[in-house]
Amino acid sequence: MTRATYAELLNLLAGIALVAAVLTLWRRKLVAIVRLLAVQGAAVAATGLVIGIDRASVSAIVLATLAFALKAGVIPLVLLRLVRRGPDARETQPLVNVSASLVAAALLIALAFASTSAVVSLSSGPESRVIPLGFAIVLVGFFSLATRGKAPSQLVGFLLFENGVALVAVLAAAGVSVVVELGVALDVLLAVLVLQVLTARMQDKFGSLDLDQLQELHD
Amino acid sequence: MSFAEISLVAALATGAAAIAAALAIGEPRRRTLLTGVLTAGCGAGGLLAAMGVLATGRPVEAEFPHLLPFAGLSFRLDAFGAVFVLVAGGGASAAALYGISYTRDHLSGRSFQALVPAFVLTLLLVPAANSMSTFLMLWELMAVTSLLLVLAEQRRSPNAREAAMWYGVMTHLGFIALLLMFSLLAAHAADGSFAAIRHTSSTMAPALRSLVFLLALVGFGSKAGMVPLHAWLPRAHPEAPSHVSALMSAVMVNLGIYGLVRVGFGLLGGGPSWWWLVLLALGAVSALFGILHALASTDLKRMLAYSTTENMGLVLVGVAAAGLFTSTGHPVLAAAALGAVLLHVINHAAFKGLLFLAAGSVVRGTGERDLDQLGGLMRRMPVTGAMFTLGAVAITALPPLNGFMSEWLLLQSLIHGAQSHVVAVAVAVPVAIAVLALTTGLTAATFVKATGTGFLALPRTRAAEDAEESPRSMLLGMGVLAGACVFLAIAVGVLAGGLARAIAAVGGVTSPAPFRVHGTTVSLPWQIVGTSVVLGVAVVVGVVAISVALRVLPRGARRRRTENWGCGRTQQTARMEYTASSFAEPLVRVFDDVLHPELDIDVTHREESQYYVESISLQRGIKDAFEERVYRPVLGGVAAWGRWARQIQNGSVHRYLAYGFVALVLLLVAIR
Amino acid sequence: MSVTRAAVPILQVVLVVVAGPLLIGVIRKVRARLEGRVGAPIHQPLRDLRKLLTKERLLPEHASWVFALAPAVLVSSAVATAALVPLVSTVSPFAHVSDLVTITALLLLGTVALALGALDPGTAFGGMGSSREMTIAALTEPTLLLSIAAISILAGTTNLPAVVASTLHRPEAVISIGYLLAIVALAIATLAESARLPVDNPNTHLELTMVHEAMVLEYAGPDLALVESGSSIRLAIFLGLLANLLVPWGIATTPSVARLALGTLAFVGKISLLAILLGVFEVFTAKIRLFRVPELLALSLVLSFLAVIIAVVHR
Amino acid sequence: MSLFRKILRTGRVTERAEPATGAELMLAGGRLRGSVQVRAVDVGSCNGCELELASTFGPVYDAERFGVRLVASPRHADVLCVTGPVTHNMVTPLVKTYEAAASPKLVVAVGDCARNCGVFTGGYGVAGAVSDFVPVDFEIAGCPPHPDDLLRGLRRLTGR
Repeated sequence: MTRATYAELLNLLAGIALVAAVLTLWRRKLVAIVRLLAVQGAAVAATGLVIGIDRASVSAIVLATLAFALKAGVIPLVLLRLVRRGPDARETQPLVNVSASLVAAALLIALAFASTSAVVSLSSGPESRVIPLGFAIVLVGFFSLATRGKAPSQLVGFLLFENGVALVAVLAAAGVSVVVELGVALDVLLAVLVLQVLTARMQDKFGSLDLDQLQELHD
Repeated sequence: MSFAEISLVAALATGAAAIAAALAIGEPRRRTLLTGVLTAGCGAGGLLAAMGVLATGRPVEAEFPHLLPFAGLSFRLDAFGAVFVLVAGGGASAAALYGISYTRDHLSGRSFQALVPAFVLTLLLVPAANSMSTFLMLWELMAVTSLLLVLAEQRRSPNAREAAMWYGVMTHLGFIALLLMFSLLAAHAADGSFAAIRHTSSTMAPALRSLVFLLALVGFGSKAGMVPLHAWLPRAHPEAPSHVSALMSAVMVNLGIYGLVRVGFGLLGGGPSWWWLVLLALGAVSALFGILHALASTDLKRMLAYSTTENMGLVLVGVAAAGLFTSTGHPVLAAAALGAVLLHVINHAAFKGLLFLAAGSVVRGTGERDLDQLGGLMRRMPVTGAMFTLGAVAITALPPLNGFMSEWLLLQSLIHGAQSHVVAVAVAVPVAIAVLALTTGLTAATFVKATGTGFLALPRTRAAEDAEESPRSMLLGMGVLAGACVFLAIAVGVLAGGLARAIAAVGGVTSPAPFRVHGTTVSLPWQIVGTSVVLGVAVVVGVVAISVALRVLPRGARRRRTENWGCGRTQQTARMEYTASSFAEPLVRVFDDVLHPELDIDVTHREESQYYVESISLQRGIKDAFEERVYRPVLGGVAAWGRWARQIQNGSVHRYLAYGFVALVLLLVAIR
Repeated sequence: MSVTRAAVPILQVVLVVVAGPLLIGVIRKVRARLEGRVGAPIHQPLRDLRKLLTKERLLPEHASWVFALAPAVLVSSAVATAALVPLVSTVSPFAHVSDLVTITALLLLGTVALALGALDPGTAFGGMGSSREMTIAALTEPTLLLSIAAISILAGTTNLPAVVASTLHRPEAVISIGYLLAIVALAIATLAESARLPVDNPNTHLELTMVHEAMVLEYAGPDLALVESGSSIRLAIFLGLLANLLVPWGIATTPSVARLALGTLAFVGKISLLAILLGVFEVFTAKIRLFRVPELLALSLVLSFLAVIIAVVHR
Repeated sequence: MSLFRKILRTGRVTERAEPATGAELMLAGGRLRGSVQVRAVDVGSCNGCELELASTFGPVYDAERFGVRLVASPRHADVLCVTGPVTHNMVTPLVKTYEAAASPKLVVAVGDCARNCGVFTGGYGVAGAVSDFVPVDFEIAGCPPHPDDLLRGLRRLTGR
């Protein structure tokens, strides 16, 4: 493929990933949020795939495909089961209301672009120009991790964060580190499974996944 | 002697004559009449002088070495200052005409009548000051005269005293900042003249330059009502007599902008981009904060005052943009932004003056300032209503009136500036655009609220019901400014040359071809004129054509007046219609994170059962977040410090002697 | 040539004045079909307008000249916009003033005029409608201007014909993420500005859920005809603008009669396609609560902001 | 998507209408030909007529295809479909509604109650028939009238 289309493709995928992250702040339905996460995972993995194809490195392609299966397939499915088990299917009480968190997201994106300008100017490859988008995903993910009230949506926030890290890693190391990335993804999966068990326990104990109630237990 | 010089001298002479007349003439009616006319003449003179300077670009200079001890007075009115003199002159003449019959009844006193022309004179002279001492003296005079004018109605409105106190304190804090700033500048220069300062300012240490800029930001920002130094503005402006409010809100605040540009660009010759990013942030916050409070407030004049904060915020954004573009090497865009700034200063003076005069005429006609108590004035005060509507359309930046032109120019320069390759700019500017756009939208809502609930619909109180139209001279005063709004929209191209000279005169911003944004199809003066004329013609012709067309319809000739459709309700009263508060409620709710509306409802039940309600009273107050969060803690801290300081001196002579002794010892140690 | 060039604005105005009501007709038809009904013929709205023009003119007892003037201002601002924007052709005597900022301002003028007209009679519903309309309009402005800014940064100018032309020259620009985001944001803003679902329900009969309808409850006869056609013209302009920004192909770049005819056909085709899509979309969506609307608009704001930033960085 | 499948499965449910009879009466000088906006006014009905009126505009009878539309305000309406006997409380609203509509305007008395108080004749709450308060141009009989009759009546107004 030509350099122009290659760069455009990278932009498109990263952009989709970021938009998905923003949309998770907007939607209230947990199921929809998890679907968005799947979309984002797909986009991130696809980025790795594209880079692999561009580099024509078989290992990268294979690992990217694995990552795809993991990010767009396994993890979302596990989460969906978790949500379906849960009593309340919507994110009811985010600590910051939706409009405000969307505006905050806009500012975070601006911050991401402003702060990574040095990295962008470092190398002139098409990959490095997309890094700010990945960084923005990291920030947005962190934000929703910090401000969401329900355990599943916090999990999603954590996974958004992880996807962002993965994207940045893939772009920065231009595909080579898919191994590392896959490792990360794997232990994230592990973490998800553990958390699922925990939340299931919470579920059975307190009949809800509201973290504020845990707070009450504490004091 | 050039035309500009002659008319300037004439202006000063008539101004002095006005003061003399106010003091000399005994019979009140004649006093107000003559003073008003003379003051208007003084303003007109200033207007002509400014036009002369703008047309030729040749400055007017005057030196009076011995008038003031040590420093002397030195004046130099260049094209940049002339823009502000233009504004001051125009605004002053309109306000003075308006004042003739506005002040006749209860403000015809000698002192008040004499203070107005004095205030006008300071407004005309401040932009002409050419040395530190001259500038500070005139600045202080301006502050004091306006302060006294704010106090003029203290007997009638109890808030006036408190407002005056806020104003006095804050304006003097600002003055201290300016004093420090100028002393820092002058310390490095041969003497206090601006020329000398400009000459040496580039050799100052960067840190010092930044300190100077920040001090200027505080001093001039507080005058321009910049958040968080705005607290005095929504208090003082509404409390002054309306034509004085118009002068303060339309003219005096601009001088804050004048000072900031003069120091930032002229004396310091621009600076690093972080200065301007700070200014950009402050300007954007001022714009948004101001308009949100304007939206939420139902007091007509307070609303207008807050909207002044908003407009100054927009202007500050423009100044900041100009600075950013200069520091990142886009002189052309910088020129465009500065042009937008000057144009908006002129436009804002026109429509804000008009709106304040109209508000004054409402207050005079009804004795009410609260929009929730007004309504239906369009049919009782038709001229005032039409004037206010015109002003509202202009301030909402709707085509084809003048407000649109300057906001268009500002947005253009920002949108093209967003293409900068400096990331800081590329990220900051879109935020500014968003804020600007949101501000425009909220302005529309705010002034639909003001016009719609104040002048349209049914009168909500007796006061509004038996309102009567104001006398001729007041309408004339409004008419002048309304005419200015229309003229500035149609003939804005006429100003282009003058504005270009003004920008050139600032120094610090150098642009090969002012107003020409290369690499794009925007070539501003041409297009502004084109736009304004095309849109004006299109809309007006369209409206006329349609109205005529409707008449030739089979049944279009006459309308049948019918009762409002109230869903068949047997009786409808004004209590059923939306009030200003209810109009603004949805937006207030959207922005409650910023406004923190406090709602208290108390329901009194009948004694027989709690299910029967005697009465329900609902109170909604909106406090200024900055006063709550910033001012109160600071004032509290100061008070605590004062209490602590009191312990030091308890009146015992021994302790005072001890202080002296300790001081002496320390001194000896120090100089050892 | 110059004759046809001068004819372009007139052509466009005539086109939108006729096509606007037809769009409404198409949307209603699509909805009717999906609801299992036959529905009124597509030209029904034109019939309604013709009839309304022959009816009596009413003036509520407390209303002033504002009420009487508002519809005229609404229509003439919409018509002026239609003359400015490149719908059929990018060449027109007004090409140099046809710029995105101006367009938004002109449309806002219409909104404000109608809002004032609604407040004038002093009825409860009029006030309610105009308050809600201004709320939505105020919150939509930033999205409009930012998405516009994004597009104009990509094209290097805010002049609409130039933007469309540049898209014609660089078709690959359309698939760039920045451009797409800007278009999506603009689409959301369009829904909000032209009072369609999910922001406002154009054919509700329940006053308390009304936004735009509540404002026009007092208008009757010819004045109502003006209001209706004014809002339909606005819809046509918005859809046409959206279409020409997304797929400008077919628009006339030279003022020859043949190209203009082609451009007209292309324009009609595009907007009717969009109208059908809109109809389908409206069947599948419900109106969201008034206080959820800000969230939707905040989302569109973020999207447009993202578009601007991407446009700046990846230009 | 399930909704979409449903739509496809359902298809068109509107019944075929008999062709327009040549003998339409053209009220208001035929100025309402092809476009009639209806405002329903319930002045005390038992809601039987409302149900029928609603189903007339529903999918099965679909009056809209003949250019008839229900509107939210008498200002927008050409025809007031008045249902029920006029109760004391509804006299003023009825008259106000009539006043509020712009001429040419027609009043259609829908159902027997509207025509002649029907079963409610002489009821203590009943002030009289519709024609006692506003000029009635056209009547549709039945208690309640069948949607077919309503459709036929409305079609005679639009002339289609």
